[in-house]
Amino acid sequence: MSTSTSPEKSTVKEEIVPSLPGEHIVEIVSDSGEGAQKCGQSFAAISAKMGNGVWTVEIIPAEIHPPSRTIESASGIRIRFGSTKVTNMGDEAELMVALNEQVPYARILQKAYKEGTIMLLENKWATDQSEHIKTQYATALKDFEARGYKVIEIPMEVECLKIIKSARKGKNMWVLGMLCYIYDRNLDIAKNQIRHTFRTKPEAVIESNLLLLQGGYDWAADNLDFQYPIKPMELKEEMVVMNGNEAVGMGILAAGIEVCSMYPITPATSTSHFLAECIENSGGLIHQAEDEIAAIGFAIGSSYAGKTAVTITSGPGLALKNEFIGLAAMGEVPLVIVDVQRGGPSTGLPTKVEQGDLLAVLYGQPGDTPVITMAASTIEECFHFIILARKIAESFRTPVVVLTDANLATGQQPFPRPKVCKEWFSPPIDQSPWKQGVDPYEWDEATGLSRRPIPGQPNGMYTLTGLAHSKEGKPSYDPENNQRTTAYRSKKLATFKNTLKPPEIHGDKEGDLLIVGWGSTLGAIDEAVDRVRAEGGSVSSLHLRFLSPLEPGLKEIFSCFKKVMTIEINYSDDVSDPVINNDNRRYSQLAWVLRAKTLVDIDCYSNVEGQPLSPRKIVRKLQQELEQLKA
Amino acid sequence: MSTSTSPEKSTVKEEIVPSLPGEHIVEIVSDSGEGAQKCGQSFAAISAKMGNGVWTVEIIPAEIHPPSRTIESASGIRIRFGSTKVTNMGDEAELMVALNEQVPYARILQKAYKEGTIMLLENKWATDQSEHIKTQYATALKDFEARGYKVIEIPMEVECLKIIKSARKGKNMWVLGMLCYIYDRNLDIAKNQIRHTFRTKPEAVIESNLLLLQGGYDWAADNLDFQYPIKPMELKEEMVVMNGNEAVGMGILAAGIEVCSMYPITPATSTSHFLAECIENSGGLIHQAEDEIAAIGFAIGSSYAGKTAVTITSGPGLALKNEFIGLAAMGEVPLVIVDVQRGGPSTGLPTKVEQGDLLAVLYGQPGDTPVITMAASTIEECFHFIILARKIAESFRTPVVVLTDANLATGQQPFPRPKVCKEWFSPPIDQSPWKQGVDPYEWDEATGLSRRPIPGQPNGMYTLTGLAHSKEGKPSYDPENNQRTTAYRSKKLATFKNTLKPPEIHGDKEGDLLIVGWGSTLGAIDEAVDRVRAEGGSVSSLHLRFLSPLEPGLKEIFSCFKKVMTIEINYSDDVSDPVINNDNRRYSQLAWVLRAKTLVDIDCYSNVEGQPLSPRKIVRKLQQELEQLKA
Amino acid sequence: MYGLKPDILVDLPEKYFCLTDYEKVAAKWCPGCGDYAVLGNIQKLCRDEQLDPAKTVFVSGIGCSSRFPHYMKTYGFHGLHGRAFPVASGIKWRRPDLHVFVITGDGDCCAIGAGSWIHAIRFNIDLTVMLFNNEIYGLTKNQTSPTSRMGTVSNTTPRGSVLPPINPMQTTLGVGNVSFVAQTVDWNPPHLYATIQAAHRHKGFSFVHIIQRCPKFQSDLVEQFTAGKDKLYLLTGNEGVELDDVVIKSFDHTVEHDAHNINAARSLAEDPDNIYLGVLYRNTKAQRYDEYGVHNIGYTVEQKMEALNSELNKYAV
Amino acid sequence: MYGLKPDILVDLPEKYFCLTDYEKVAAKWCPGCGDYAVLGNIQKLCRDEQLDPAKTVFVSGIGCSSRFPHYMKTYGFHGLHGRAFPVASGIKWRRPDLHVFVITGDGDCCAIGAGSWIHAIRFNIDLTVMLFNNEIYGLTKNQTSPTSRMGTVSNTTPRGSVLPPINPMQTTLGVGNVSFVAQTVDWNPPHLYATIQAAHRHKGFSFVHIIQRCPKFQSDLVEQFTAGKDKLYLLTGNEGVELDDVVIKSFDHTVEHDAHNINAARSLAEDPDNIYLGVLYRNTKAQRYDEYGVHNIGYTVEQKMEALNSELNKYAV
Ligand SMILES: Cc1ncc(C[n+]2csc(CCOP(=O)(O)OP(=O)(O)O)c2C)c(N)n1
Ligand SMILES: Cc1ncc(C[n+]2csc(CCOP(=O)(O)OP(=O)(O)O)c2C)c(N)n1
Ligand code: SF4
Ligand code: SF4
Ligand SMILES: [Mg+2]
Ligand SMILES: [Mg+2]
Repeated sequence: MSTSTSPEKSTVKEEIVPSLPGEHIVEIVSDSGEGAQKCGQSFAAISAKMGNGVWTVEIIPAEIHPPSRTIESASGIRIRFGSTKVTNMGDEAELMVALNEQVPYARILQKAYKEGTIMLLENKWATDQSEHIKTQYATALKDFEARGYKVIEIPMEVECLKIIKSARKGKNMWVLGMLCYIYDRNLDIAKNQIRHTFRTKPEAVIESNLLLLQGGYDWAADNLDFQYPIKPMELKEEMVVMNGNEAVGMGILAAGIEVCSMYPITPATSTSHFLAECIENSGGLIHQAEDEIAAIGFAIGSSYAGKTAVTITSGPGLALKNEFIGLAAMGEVPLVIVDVQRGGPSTGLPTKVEQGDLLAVLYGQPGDTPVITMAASTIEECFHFIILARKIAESFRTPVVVLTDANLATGQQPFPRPKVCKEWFSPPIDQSPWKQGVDPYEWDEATGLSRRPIPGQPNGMYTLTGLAHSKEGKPSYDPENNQRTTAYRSKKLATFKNTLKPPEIHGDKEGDLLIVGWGSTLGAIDEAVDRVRAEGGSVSSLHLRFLSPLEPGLKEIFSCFKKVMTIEINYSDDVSDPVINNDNRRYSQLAWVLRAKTLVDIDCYSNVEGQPLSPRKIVRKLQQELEQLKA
Repeated sequence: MSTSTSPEKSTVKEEIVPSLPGEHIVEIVSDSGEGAQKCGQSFAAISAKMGNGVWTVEIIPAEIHPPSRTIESASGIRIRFGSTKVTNMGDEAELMVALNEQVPYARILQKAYKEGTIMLLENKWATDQSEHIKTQYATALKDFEARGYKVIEIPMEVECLKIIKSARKGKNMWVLGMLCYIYDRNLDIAKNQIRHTFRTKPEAVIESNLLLLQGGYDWAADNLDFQYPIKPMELKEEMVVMNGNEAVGMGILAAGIEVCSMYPITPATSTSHFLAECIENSGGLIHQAEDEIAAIGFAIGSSYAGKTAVTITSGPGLALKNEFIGLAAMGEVPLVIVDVQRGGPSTGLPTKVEQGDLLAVLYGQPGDTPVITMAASTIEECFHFIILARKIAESFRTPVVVLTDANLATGQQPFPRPKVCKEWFSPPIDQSPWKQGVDPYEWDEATGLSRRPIPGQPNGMYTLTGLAHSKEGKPSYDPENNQRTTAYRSKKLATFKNTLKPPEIHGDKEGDLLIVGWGSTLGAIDEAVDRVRAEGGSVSSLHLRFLSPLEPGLKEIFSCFKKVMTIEINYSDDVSDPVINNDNRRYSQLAWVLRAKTLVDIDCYSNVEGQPLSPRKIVRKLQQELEQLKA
Repeated sequence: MYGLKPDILVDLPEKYFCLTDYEKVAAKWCPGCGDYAVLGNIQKLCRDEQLDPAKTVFVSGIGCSSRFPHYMKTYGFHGLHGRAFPVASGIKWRRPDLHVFVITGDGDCCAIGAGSWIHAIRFNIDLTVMLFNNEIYGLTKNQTSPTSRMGTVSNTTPRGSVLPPINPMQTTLGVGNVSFVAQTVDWNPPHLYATIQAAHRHKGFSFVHIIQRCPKFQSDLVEQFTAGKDKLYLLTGNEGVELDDVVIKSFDHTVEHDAHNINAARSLAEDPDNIYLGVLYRNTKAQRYDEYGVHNIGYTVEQKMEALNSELNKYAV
Repeated sequence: MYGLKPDILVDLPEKYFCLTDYEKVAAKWCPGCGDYAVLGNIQKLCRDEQLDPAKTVFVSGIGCSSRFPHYMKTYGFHGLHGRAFPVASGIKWRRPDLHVFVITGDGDCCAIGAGSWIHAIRFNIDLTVMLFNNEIYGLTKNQTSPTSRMGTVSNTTPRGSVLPPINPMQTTLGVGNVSFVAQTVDWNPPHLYATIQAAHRHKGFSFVHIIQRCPKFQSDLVEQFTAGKDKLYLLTGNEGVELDDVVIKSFDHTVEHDAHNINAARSLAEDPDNIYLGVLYRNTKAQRYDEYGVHNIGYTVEQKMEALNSELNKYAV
């Protein structure tokens, strides 16, 4: 294929063959600050409004302001969209837009492209004043072609300057127009989207962005000789589109939670940005505490006083909350804790995805601290699980942890608009007189459950304490009392587990290989399993939502497969390393828990590359495993 | 048997039959502040000096100053001693001394006595001015006899007042004298012990205490008609006697550690009391930080600068240190962390024993945080493990956690005097020029090990960071780099594990039942196993010192037994509870880890009663298990 | 009522709370511990102010003093070491109807709790805070605290501590938005009572520094405190505490002090020689975070549903 | 040397350190970020004071500003959010030979780090501390910080923050044993340089409050700061910073100030209208914890063995 440095008619003739029919993966990358994300988010929203399935992954630079035209500077977005439901980020992109020739390398490192990926590249660098830049551009161009990308050089800056004075802020909307042409997006919807995006800006800004959109569209129509129309689909029900952090925020509103107590930490913080805008309209407030310990302490105070609160954090913050989680479990305070997992250990990879906090949530607190733990696998679940978590927390008088991750947090996905119902919302606090003679921890022998008095309730006065205590709430050093009360607290998990159903299996109920996953990998795993099953592979998958207690019946399910393996985004030792063997291998986190639980020799496949898993990667692993099982 | 309220010749004739030949268990209980502990500690020291095996357990009130003559007020000590080595607290006591009739109830709750236990009871309450007290006394007396205790009422106060003006401070030494007569202790040794105990006090105090000792001895000789001489043994080697917290402190001196950074917390604090007295003579210092986070941060700073430090804490403090433990693992800073476990969760039972922090240490940190973890099983190991931990920490460039517990912390035991050797002590910090071209994290491919530059070393300059980093120490967001470097840090555990030998088995290498333990339960488990083996039971035991990585070869060892079971002092669900079944049962902490590791169906027997395990309790459990295995 | 104190009447008017409505189990501090006096006076204050026990919450950390809530027949929260402030703030923020008291020790507040202490002062939520300063860690048995005087001999500093103490009043007065700072001693019950009363009545974060005797571990301090009557200065002035003349006369010295003058307050707080009792500082205009905390309280479920729906609309496809 | 600055000479006298000995990789802050100026001046200071890079350690927390150590070719410790003080203290306590600098942000120091901040002031260890106050959380992208002015619009307070800010100098001056407090701005390089130099030369905990521009998230503040030249007062006096006359003349106003007068220092710190640059407070007599930290350093293994043996003797049977 040839490249053009002028706005002549492009010569690309070949059709773009997507990995899967009826869908495409597009990436837009630019220097941080050039608005690639806004462009992509708008494109995703437009596609969702056209009824298409959509999944986005944000490409976020780790530095606040990395030097431009570098790998570190790459900021952008991937959009996978198509005429059916899209559940994950997919494999390599079919098409990408790059605002300079350096930023794509950030994604090349992540193996985001393949031979044949179309690259729409800003060509202004070819004629830059700086010799150095010119050379960089030429070198990269050669490299791209060597990698088999189909590069189309596009005079974005030149074209934009025909419309506006400075192209830096605006090029993104021109690109959006270009993409709208390529994928045959409905321009009316696109224009409305722009109006929405810039709704707080002056009318002039909206106008010029609309012109840019049209400009990009027209230029593409005139100059590109290919298109890949994605069929719009009829929307059968009302849909919403948002990212996981927004969904968590919506869930908080829907749970009727009035206090979100937090300390900023990536990638959890944007939930509080969302809430800061709207929770006050819902009779709630955000409390930004002085640190994570105070944040959870404040939340526990609020919960104790009847206003069940939520605290939101990520790994390093979670580490600080352990002591208070222990108190909440011991004092039986309902509380919702959201942990948006990021790359660890320590500060780690703050903007990248990992599922590395599972064990820390399950076992991080000294002493016996049963904590109900669930993990959302989709953005929709981010919403519904918060509602559920608040209910469980209050019914079981316990802290509940909801795990999400950086992938869910920033990814966008359409899902059916939740039908708001009254039962989701926490009822007003009970201030009626407490029944005299009933103790503040009147544990039910069979279930471990008890009702709690709320300050303000006459007759209910008691002192909550982290010390071992009797059912009256009094400190007790009696050995038998400690044994019994610890058992009550533990029993609540068994009681809760009895309300759960065994998880559903995706695929056959027996076979060669069963994949177990949890959290944001759901879509990628299921898609990979479907692909391999389509080739005749005997593989099924199962995705856990409850991690503590685990959903029931796992051992029976596992026993129907020759091999069981978890797929997770966290660390496990590689058995092919000479120093690693079966006796010293450290397993993935869920695999470890399931091994202890079921005594099945559960293998794991995982990595800590900070990236969502692509179906292709999983497909390869599945094929390999199936082959080995045959041998 | 009869009771006497006057100093007439006691009429006890029966011999006191100890549980095991050649040894006795004595308890001394009093109101907090009456010095029962000092009396018992002196008695233990005297016995140790006579070559006897000794094990003490302190009885510590949970309140600072509980009301006197109440259960809460009980303060005291148990001493098990005999002509052979004593490794645990034993079963019920043969004899007890009580300074009032209420405090024994605290121990009756713990099932510390049996039918036939001799009770030497202060009788002044019989004639107290208060009618209430007189009645209490009479009631208790009846109750004691109903329980089958052989009560001997003793006019302690009256006798002491013959020697000193106020009996409150002094009765304890009179009791010591009485015990010295009963057990035929060497009075010269006893007197030297008193001189040592009161060495900082004026001569007059020493004199009156010596008189009290002699008084108690003489009174007993004149009035008691029984004795149970415990044979003194020849000391084959030099011995020392101390409690576990002192042993940890000694270990810190012996490791050459110059900085102990801590925040007070029961039951860990007394290590710092010990060190505060003496570490300055050894070129070291105690830093009492503003909280536990600052304490470990300060220790890490010191370690980073070449002075490997130790930080000491207990459960609630450990919970706060997790974030910094993650940084130490990520930045590869050598550091020793001692966790003296107490009853949990939360504030729990601060003065009582539990082994409830294992999972929190192993898995408490978000992300993949490999931390080498060991647990001392004896007071001697408390000493040696600190020396070892410092060495491992430096060789493997990693934090090392040493677990002990409240039982070890306050229990006293003689052990061979360590032969101080140069190699234990940390060498002076290296300030020679760092080899140019060597990176600060030049990981060895095979082992994951690397050498670290210490500030002051020319050419070694680097920045330690908790962010994912390259071998140069530079932040790196490269996926492949994160995978590789996480693997290096993990690999150090495998490398370390390869230096370990499989644990030794106590008893046969195959059989019906294998008991696995860790920490302070060693002596009780082994003794119980010995007793059951003596009856022909097919049971062996195995005690783990390394919990992460686990010692090698466990699966093979376990496979030689019909059943494997851990015995621990922490929580596990009771399968006999109707709501608990094999699918929802929560296991003891080590059992859980071993299940995941070996996939063997490991059972567990545990409780959270805050007490050391008695051999008898274990024996019963073993017998029961063996019977079931037969059926 | 025939001159009888209501406490000893059998038939009480509805909703009248007597002392016994606040008294729970007998406290278990050491004999002579200053904490007893505070407990008794607080119970009295609750009675006199007729605080509904069901609407009253005592929040504490961990320490001897922090056992306090267990001895009150009100709601209580005996939480974690150093963390009483965030818990109490969380309780009060959306529950303006509750009377929230904070009990903390010198280790609890000034060591592990220092960060939250500083921020609680700034938040200026309507809490009545009592810092029991015995200049030592009591519960853990005699370790040096940040408020221990230089040279303090304790289990962790057997050769004497090497740093000058943190002065809690000085530090509190150094935080912007400070609202109320007072000082009293446990062994002068009328003054103790009146000071806590003034603190309770002040709307905002009312910080009372209580010099507390710990005969167990700071026995020399007891003497120093109690013997040193002539070191005690009673603050008088408009903004002082309400005291009987007898009490005032029992002081050797009084000092006229304007509690609105922060510089004067600081000088008093920092005087190394004398102890000033009463309200050192009072600022009723300081911003109150709890006023923000309740500005939108009490939405109905319907209102919340509407808000959610309108938010969902924004994300509708 | 023929009038040439040593930096540009090829052959240098042994052990003479040039600027390049302190410069590592190019910093990655936003264009116009105030952090750049501090970095450059610190490198210059290190060179001028001829601090051996191998003996110099920069310790930080987490934040934009806390990236600093990565840009210095010295030893560095980029630790945890809010925890630079204990780490730096631990480094310095037994290593008097090291020059230890602390870099912290307003969130890092005044929010999550507040407890350790207060205690670090009290410990008064010889650390040179630079608080980069941009009145915002930079790294996490625009959240209100404890030092944000009331009404600050940010991602967490879109309708404006509701509390008055913590004033870091006021708070520092409120902690007993405070030793050195100075203030400067990032956009006046000579003053910045001279202030940090004075801090570095002061023995003890030298706290420099740097008003720092964050064009990314506090762009209106930039104007307020830079436009407000007439709000800037230069402090002069014996204990001030060493400045060229040109620099002094560049100020519209100067104020004679006695840095030993803590009350005067507080008044300056608390002035709501004007910004005073220079040393506000200096106390060379404050107790230093690091002096205690090194009193028994350097024992040989033999001495340690002896101490252990004598301890074991006490426990011998
Ligand atoms: C996280 C944590 N660290 C340490 C402790 C141990 N601890 C309990 S109370 C206390 C200090 C008590 O001193 P203070 O606050 O002055 O109260 P006082 O007992 O003197 O009233 C400490 C260190 C704890 N319970 N939790
Ligand atoms: C325990 C923990 N909590 C939260 C964070 C997230 N975090 C990183 S930097 C920062 C605040 C940065 O603000 P500031 O200290 O003012 O530094 P600046 O970026 O403005 O220089 C926060 C909250 C973290 N890294 N660790
Ligand atoms: S130790 Fe001190 S503070 Fe604690 S109860 Fe006893 S006297 Fe009171
Ligand atoms: S966000 Fe602000 S503080 Fe951070 S680098 Fe950018 S300008 Fe500097
Ligand atoms: Mg105290
Ligand atoms: Mg900042």
